[in-house]
Amino acid sequence: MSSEVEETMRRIIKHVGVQDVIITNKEAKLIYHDSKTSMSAKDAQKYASNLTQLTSQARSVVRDLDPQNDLSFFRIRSKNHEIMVAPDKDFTLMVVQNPSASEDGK
Amino acid sequence: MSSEVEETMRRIIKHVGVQDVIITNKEAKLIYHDSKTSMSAKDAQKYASNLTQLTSQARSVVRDLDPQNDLSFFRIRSKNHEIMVAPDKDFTLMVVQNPSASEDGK
Amino acid sequence: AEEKAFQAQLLPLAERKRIMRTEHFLDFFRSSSKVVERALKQNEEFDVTIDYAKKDDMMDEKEEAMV
Amino acid sequence: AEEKAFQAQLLPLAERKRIMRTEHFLDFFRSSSKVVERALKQNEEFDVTIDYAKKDDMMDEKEEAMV
Repeated sequence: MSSEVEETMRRIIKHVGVQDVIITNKEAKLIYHDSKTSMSAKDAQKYASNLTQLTSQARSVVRDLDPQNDLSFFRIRSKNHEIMVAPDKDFTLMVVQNPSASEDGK
Repeated sequence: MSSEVEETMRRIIKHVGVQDVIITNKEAKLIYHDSKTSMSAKDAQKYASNLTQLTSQARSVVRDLDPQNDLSFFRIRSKNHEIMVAPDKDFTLMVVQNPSASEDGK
Repeated sequence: AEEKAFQAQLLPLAERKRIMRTEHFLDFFRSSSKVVERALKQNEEFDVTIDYAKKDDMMDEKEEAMV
Repeated sequence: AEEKAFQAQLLPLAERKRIMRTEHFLDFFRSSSKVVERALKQNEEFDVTIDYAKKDDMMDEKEEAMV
Protein backbone atom coordinates (compact mmCIF):
# COMPACT_ATOMS: atom_id res chain seq x y z
CA MET A 1 0.00 0.00 0.00
CA SER A 2 1.40 3.39 -0.95
CA SER A 3 1.83 5.97 1.78
CA GLU A 4 -0.70 8.14 -0.08
CA VAL A 5 -3.38 5.44 0.30
CA GLU A 6 -2.39 4.79 3.90
CA GLU A 7 -2.68 8.45 4.79
CA THR A 8 -6.13 8.85 3.19
CA MET A 9 -7.35 5.67 4.84
CA ARG A 10 -6.20 6.92 8.21
CA ARG A 11 -8.06 10.18 7.61
CA ILE A 12 -11.27 8.38 6.56
CA ILE A 13 -11.32 5.93 9.45
CA LYS A 14 -10.75 8.83 11.85
CA HIS A 15 -13.88 10.66 10.67
CA VAL A 16 -16.53 10.83 13.36
CA GLY A 17 -18.71 7.73 13.31
CA VAL A 18 -16.83 5.82 10.62
CA GLN A 19 -17.00 2.12 11.45
CA ASP A 20 -15.87 0.20 8.39
CA VAL A 21 -13.94 0.86 5.22
CA ILE A 22 -14.03 -1.79 2.49
CA ILE A 23 -12.56 -1.88 -1.01
CA THR A 24 -13.44 -4.63 -3.46
CA ASN A 25 -12.46 -5.52 -6.99
CA LYS A 26 -15.09 -6.01 -9.69
CA GLU A 27 -15.68 -9.62 -8.65
CA ALA A 28 -16.67 -8.15 -5.25
CA LYS A 29 -13.61 -9.72 -3.62
CA LEU A 30 -12.07 -7.88 -0.68
CA ILE A 31 -8.93 -5.89 -1.48
CA TYR A 32 -8.90 -3.82 1.67
CA HIS A 33 -10.80 -3.86 4.92
CA ASP A 34 -10.45 -1.78 8.05
CA SER A 35 -12.94 -1.71 10.91
CA LYS A 36 -13.46 0.04 14.23
CA THR A 37 -16.14 -2.47 15.17
CA SER A 38 -14.01 -5.58 14.68
CA MET A 39 -16.16 -6.75 11.77
CA SER A 40 -14.58 -10.01 10.62
CA ALA A 41 -13.16 -10.36 7.12
CA LYS A 42 -15.90 -12.87 6.50
CA ASP A 43 -18.66 -10.45 7.47
CA ALA A 44 -16.99 -7.70 5.47
CA GLN A 45 -16.93 -10.00 2.46
CA LYS A 46 -20.60 -10.88 2.86
CA TYR A 47 -21.51 -7.23 3.26
CA ALA A 48 -19.45 -6.27 0.23
CA SER A 49 -21.15 -8.94 -1.87
CA ASN A 50 -24.60 -7.65 -0.91
CA LEU A 51 -23.64 -4.07 -1.65
CA THR A 52 -22.12 -5.05 -4.99
CA GLN A 53 -25.40 -6.64 -5.99
CA LEU A 54 -27.28 -3.53 -4.87
CA THR A 55 -24.83 -1.42 -6.89
CA SER A 56 -25.62 -3.20 -10.13
CA GLN A 57 -29.35 -2.87 -9.43
CA ALA A 58 -28.92 0.86 -8.78
CA ARG A 59 -26.91 1.12 -11.99
CA SER A 60 -29.70 -0.43 -14.05
CA VAL A 61 -32.28 1.95 -12.58
CA VAL A 62 -30.07 4.91 -13.53
CA ARG A 63 -29.50 3.62 -17.07
CA ASP A 64 -33.15 2.78 -17.47
CA LEU A 65 -33.99 6.45 -17.05
CA ASP A 66 -31.15 7.58 -19.31
CA PRO A 67 -28.94 5.06 -21.15
CA GLN A 68 -26.17 7.69 -21.53
CA ASN A 69 -25.99 8.18 -17.79
CA ASP A 70 -23.96 6.21 -15.25
CA LEU A 71 -24.04 5.62 -11.51
CA SER A 72 -21.30 7.46 -9.61
CA PHE A 73 -22.14 7.29 -5.91
CA PHE A 74 -24.91 6.28 -3.60
CA ARG A 75 -25.69 6.51 0.07
CA ILE A 76 -28.19 4.62 2.14
CA ARG A 77 -29.42 6.07 5.39
CA SER A 78 -30.87 3.87 8.06
CA LYS A 79 -31.79 4.69 11.64
CA ASN A 80 -28.27 3.85 12.82
CA HIS A 81 -25.97 4.03 9.82
CA GLU A 82 -25.11 5.66 6.59
CA ILE A 83 -23.62 3.33 4.01
CA MET A 84 -21.66 5.07 1.26
CA VAL A 85 -20.73 3.32 -1.95
CA ALA A 86 -18.42 4.82 -4.60
CA PRO A 87 -18.35 2.33 -7.47
CA ASP A 88 -15.97 2.45 -10.39
CA LYS A 89 -15.52 0.11 -13.35
CA ASP A 90 -12.98 -2.11 -11.58
CA PHE A 91 -13.13 -1.23 -7.89
CA THR A 92 -15.64 -0.09 -5.28
CA LEU A 93 -15.07 1.86 -2.09
CA MET A 94 -17.62 1.31 0.70
CA VAL A 95 -17.80 3.17 3.99
CA VAL A 96 -20.17 2.57 6.90
CA GLN A 97 -20.71 5.55 9.19
CA ASN A 98 -22.80 6.06 12.28
CA PRO A 99 -23.73 9.73 11.78
CA SER A 100 -25.35 10.12 15.17
CA ALA A 101 -21.94 9.48 16.72
CA SER A 102 -21.15 13.12 15.96
CA GLU A 103 -24.24 14.20 17.90
CA ASP A 104 -23.28 12.12 20.89
CA GLY A 105 -19.75 13.41 20.78
CA LYS A 106 -20.72 17.05 21.16
CA MET B 1 -54.76 17.73 -1.67
CA SER B 2 -54.44 19.90 1.41
CA SER B 3 -52.97 23.35 1.04
CA GLU B 4 -50.10 22.24 3.30
CA VAL B 5 -49.13 19.51 0.84
CA GLU B 6 -49.60 21.83 -2.12
CA GLU B 7 -47.35 24.45 -0.60
CA THR B 8 -44.54 21.99 0.19
CA MET B 9 -44.79 20.46 -3.26
CA ARG B 10 -44.49 23.87 -4.86
CA ARG B 11 -41.40 24.55 -2.75
CA ILE B 12 -39.80 21.22 -3.68
CA ILE B 13 -40.43 21.49 -7.40
CA LYS B 14 -38.99 25.02 -7.35
CA HIS B 15 -35.65 23.83 -5.92
CA VAL B 16 -32.82 24.25 -8.40
CA GLY B 17 -32.57 21.27 -10.71
CA VAL B 18 -35.61 19.39 -9.43
CA GLN B 19 -37.18 17.57 -12.38
CA ASP B 20 -39.68 15.09 -11.01
CA VAL B 21 -41.58 14.48 -7.80
CA ILE B 22 -43.37 11.16 -7.38
CA ILE B 23 -45.31 9.67 -4.47
CA THR B 24 -46.43 6.06 -4.48
CA ASN B 25 -48.40 3.84 -2.14
CA LYS B 26 -46.96 0.55 -0.88
CA GLU B 27 -48.07 -1.29 -4.03
CA ALA B 28 -45.83 1.20 -5.90
CA LYS B 29 -48.88 2.79 -7.51
CA LEU B 30 -48.70 6.50 -8.32
CA ILE B 31 -50.49 8.77 -5.88
CA TYR B 32 -48.87 11.99 -6.99
CA HIS B 33 -46.66 13.01 -9.87
CA ASP B 34 -45.30 16.38 -10.91
CA SER B 35 -42.62 16.94 -13.54
CA LYS B 36 -40.66 19.79 -15.11
CA THR B 37 -39.48 17.50 -17.90
CA SER B 38 -42.94 16.39 -19.03
CA MET B 39 -42.29 12.82 -17.92
CA SER B 40 -45.50 10.93 -18.76
CA ALA B 41 -47.53 9.26 -16.02
CA LYS B 42 -46.62 5.98 -17.63
CA ASP B 43 -42.88 6.65 -17.43
CA ALA B 44 -43.29 7.93 -13.87
CA GLN B 45 -45.07 4.71 -12.97
CA LYS B 46 -42.34 2.58 -14.54
CA TYR B 47 -39.66 4.60 -12.78
CA ALA B 48 -41.48 4.33 -9.46
CA SER B 49 -41.79 0.56 -9.83
CA ASN B 50 -38.05 0.21 -10.46
CA LEU B 51 -37.20 2.40 -7.48
CA THR B 52 -39.62 0.52 -5.25
CA GLN B 53 -37.85 -2.72 -6.11
CA LEU B 54 -34.48 -1.09 -5.39
CA THR B 55 -35.88 0.17 -2.09
CA SER B 56 -36.73 -3.30 -0.87
CA GLN B 57 -33.30 -4.54 -1.91
CA ALA B 58 -31.64 -1.67 -0.03
CA ARG B 59 -33.84 -2.47 2.96
CA SER B 60 -32.65 -6.10 3.04
CA VAL B 61 -29.00 -5.04 2.90
CA VAL B 62 -29.57 -2.72 5.86
CA ARG B 63 -31.38 -5.40 7.88
CA ASP B 64 -28.81 -7.98 6.96
CA LEU B 65 -26.18 -5.92 8.76
CA ASP B 66 -28.43 -5.22 11.72
CA PRO B 67 -31.92 -6.76 11.99
CA GLN B 68 -33.02 -4.01 14.43
CA ASN B 69 -32.20 -1.32 11.92
CA ASP B 70 -34.41 0.09 9.16
CA LEU B 71 -33.91 1.99 5.93
CA SER B 72 -34.91 5.64 6.15
CA PHE B 73 -33.58 7.42 3.07
CA PHE B 74 -31.31 6.82 0.13
CA ARG B 75 -29.82 8.85 -2.65
CA ILE B 76 -28.26 7.73 -5.89
CA ARG B 77 -25.87 10.01 -7.70
CA SER B 78 -25.23 9.60 -11.38
CA LYS B 79 -23.35 11.85 -13.78
CA ASN B 80 -26.52 13.84 -14.51
CA HIS B 81 -28.94 13.23 -11.67
CA GLU B 82 -29.49 12.65 -8.04
CA ILE B 83 -32.40 10.40 -7.24
CA MET B 84 -33.72 10.73 -3.68
CA VAL B 85 -36.01 8.15 -2.13
CA ALA B 86 -37.71 8.59 1.25
CA PRO B 87 -39.58 5.34 1.94
CA ASP B 88 -42.08 4.79 4.70
CA LYS B 89 -44.20 1.78 5.60
CA ASP B 90 -47.12 2.80 3.38
CA PHE B 91 -45.83 5.54 1.08
CA THR B 92 -42.65 6.58 -0.71
CA LEU B 93 -41.54 10.02 -1.83
CA MET B 94 -39.13 10.13 -4.78
CA VAL B 95 -37.42 13.21 -6.19
CA VAL B 96 -35.15 13.45 -9.24
CA GLN B 97 -32.75 16.40 -9.25
CA ASN B 98 -30.14 17.58 -11.69
CA PRO B 99 -27.61 19.03 -9.24
CA SER B 100 -25.38 20.54 -11.90
CA ALA B 101 -28.28 22.84 -12.83
CA SER B 102 -27.28 24.96 -9.84
CA GLU B 103 -23.73 25.24 -11.21
CA ASP B 104 -24.99 26.34 -14.59
CA GLY B 105 -27.31 28.84 -13.04
CA LYS B 106 -24.54 30.71 -11.25
CA ALA C 1 -54.70 -0.19 -26.34
CA GLU C 2 -51.54 -0.37 -24.28
CA GLU C 3 -52.23 3.16 -23.08
CA LYS C 4 -55.74 2.13 -22.07
CA ALA C 5 -54.44 -0.87 -20.14
CA PHE C 6 -52.07 1.45 -18.31
CA GLN C 7 -54.81 3.96 -17.48
CA ALA C 8 -56.88 1.13 -16.07
CA GLN C 9 -54.08 0.28 -13.61
CA LEU C 10 -53.84 3.84 -12.30
CA LEU C 11 -55.55 4.68 -9.05
CA PRO C 12 -58.61 6.83 -9.82
CA LEU C 13 -57.95 10.53 -9.26
CA ALA C 14 -60.66 10.77 -6.59
CA GLU C 15 -59.00 7.92 -4.66
CA ARG C 16 -55.57 9.56 -4.89
CA LYS C 17 -57.03 12.83 -3.64
CA ARG C 18 -58.75 11.05 -0.78
CA ILE C 19 -55.51 9.35 0.28
CA MET C 20 -53.61 12.61 0.24
CA ARG C 21 -56.07 14.12 2.66
CA THR C 22 -55.72 11.39 5.30
CA GLU C 23 -53.78 12.08 8.51
CA HIS C 24 -51.77 8.95 7.83
CA PHE C 25 -50.54 10.40 4.54
CA LEU C 26 -49.85 13.81 6.07
CA ASP C 27 -47.69 12.25 8.78
CA PHE C 28 -45.63 10.50 6.14
CA PHE C 29 -45.46 13.58 3.95
CA ARG C 30 -44.32 15.94 6.69
CA SER C 31 -41.32 13.81 7.63
CA SER C 32 -40.30 12.60 4.18
CA SER C 33 -40.53 16.04 2.58
CA LYS C 34 -38.34 17.46 5.36
CA VAL C 35 -35.59 14.94 4.66
CA VAL C 36 -35.81 15.56 0.92
CA GLU C 37 -35.77 19.34 1.30
CA ARG C 38 -32.67 19.16 3.51
CA ALA C 39 -30.92 16.94 0.98
CA LEU C 40 -31.86 19.33 -1.86
CA LYS C 41 -30.45 22.22 0.12
CA GLN C 42 -27.23 20.28 0.76
CA ASN C 43 -26.83 19.60 -2.94
CA GLU C 44 -27.32 23.24 -3.80
CA GLU C 45 -24.55 24.22 -1.44
CA PHE C 46 -22.09 21.49 -2.27
CA ASP C 47 -21.93 18.74 -4.85
CA VAL C 48 -20.01 15.77 -3.42
CA THR C 49 -19.40 14.29 -6.85
CA ILE C 50 -18.29 17.43 -8.68
CA ASP C 51 -16.18 16.25 -11.55
CA TYR C 52 -12.75 16.80 -9.97
CA ALA C 53 -10.99 15.79 -13.18
CA LYS C 54 -12.56 18.55 -15.23
CA LYS C 55 -13.34 21.09 -12.57
CA ASP C 56 -10.51 20.72 -10.11
CA ASP C 57 -10.04 24.43 -9.54
CA MET C 58 -13.71 25.08 -8.99
CA MET C 59 -13.80 22.21 -6.52
CA ASP C 60 -10.88 23.47 -4.50
CA GLU C 61 -12.53 26.85 -4.16
CA LYS C 62 -15.72 25.21 -3.02
CA GLU C 63 -13.96 22.95 -0.62
CA GLU C 64 -12.19 25.88 0.97
CA ALA C 65 -15.45 27.78 1.18
CA MET C 66 -16.99 24.83 2.97
CA VAL C 67 -14.33 24.42 5.64
CA ALA D 1 -13.88 -26.00 7.84
CA GLU D 2 -16.24 -23.24 6.77
CA GLU D 3 -13.67 -20.70 7.88
CA LYS D 4 -11.00 -22.46 5.83
CA ALA D 5 -13.21 -22.46 2.75
CA PHE D 6 -13.71 -18.74 3.20
CA GLN D 7 -9.98 -18.07 3.60
CA ALA D 8 -9.36 -19.99 0.38
CA GLN D 9 -11.67 -17.60 -1.48
CA LEU D 10 -9.84 -14.51 -0.24
CA LEU D 11 -7.32 -12.87 -2.53
CA PRO D 12 -3.82 -13.55 -1.21
CA LEU D 13 -2.41 -10.65 0.78
CA ALA D 14 0.50 -10.21 -1.63
CA GLU D 15 -1.94 -9.91 -4.53
CA ARG D 16 -4.04 -7.37 -2.70
CA LYS D 17 -0.94 -5.32 -1.92
CA ARG D 18 0.17 -5.51 -5.53
CA ILE D 19 -3.22 -4.26 -6.78
CA MET D 20 -3.19 -1.34 -4.36
CA ARG D 21 0.12 -0.16 -5.75
CA THR D 22 -1.04 0.00 -9.39
CA GLU D 23 -1.69 3.37 -11.03
CA HIS D 24 -5.10 2.05 -12.05
CA PHE D 25 -6.03 1.50 -8.42
CA LEU D 26 -4.61 4.86 -7.35
CA ASP D 27 -6.70 6.68 -9.97
CA PHE D 28 -9.81 5.01 -8.63
CA PHE D 29 -8.84 5.61 -5.03
CA ARG D 30 -8.07 9.31 -5.45
CA SER D 31 -11.50 10.10 -6.90
CA SER D 32 -13.65 7.75 -4.83
CA SER D 33 -12.04 8.73 -1.53
CA LYS D 34 -12.62 12.42 -2.36
CA VAL D 35 -16.35 11.83 -2.86
CA VAL D 36 -16.58 9.79 0.34
CA GLU D 37 -14.65 12.33 2.39
CA ARG D 38 -16.91 15.14 1.18
CA ALA D 39 -19.99 13.11 2.08
CA LEU D 40 -18.56 12.33 5.53
CA LYS D 41 -17.89 16.02 6.07
CA GLN D 42 -21.46 16.85 5.00
CA ASN D 43 -22.85 14.35 7.48
CA GLU D 44 -20.76 15.78 10.28
CA GLU D 45 -22.17 19.21 9.61
CA PHE D 46 -25.75 18.28 9.02
CA ASP D 47 -27.79 15.10 9.35
CA VAL D 48 -30.63 15.15 6.79
CA THR D 49 -32.54 12.42 8.62
CA ILE D 50 -32.24 13.75 12.16
CA ASP D 51 -35.15 12.32 14.03
CA TYR D 52 -37.48 15.33 13.83
CA ALA D 53 -40.05 13.58 16.01
CA LYS D 54 -37.73 13.25 18.96
CA LYS D 55 -35.28 16.05 18.31
CA ASP D 56 -37.38 18.76 16.77
CA ASP D 57 -35.80 21.59 18.71
CA MET D 58 -32.27 20.49 17.99
CA MET D 59 -33.15 20.22 14.31
CA ASP D 60 -34.57 23.70 14.10
CA GLU D 61 -31.44 25.14 15.61
CA LYS D 62 -29.34 23.26 13.13
CA GLU D 63 -31.50 24.28 10.25
CA GLU D 64 -31.22 27.92 11.17
CA ALA D 65 -27.49 27.58 11.56
CA MET D 66 -27.32 26.14 8.08
CA VAL D 67 -29.22 28.89 6.26
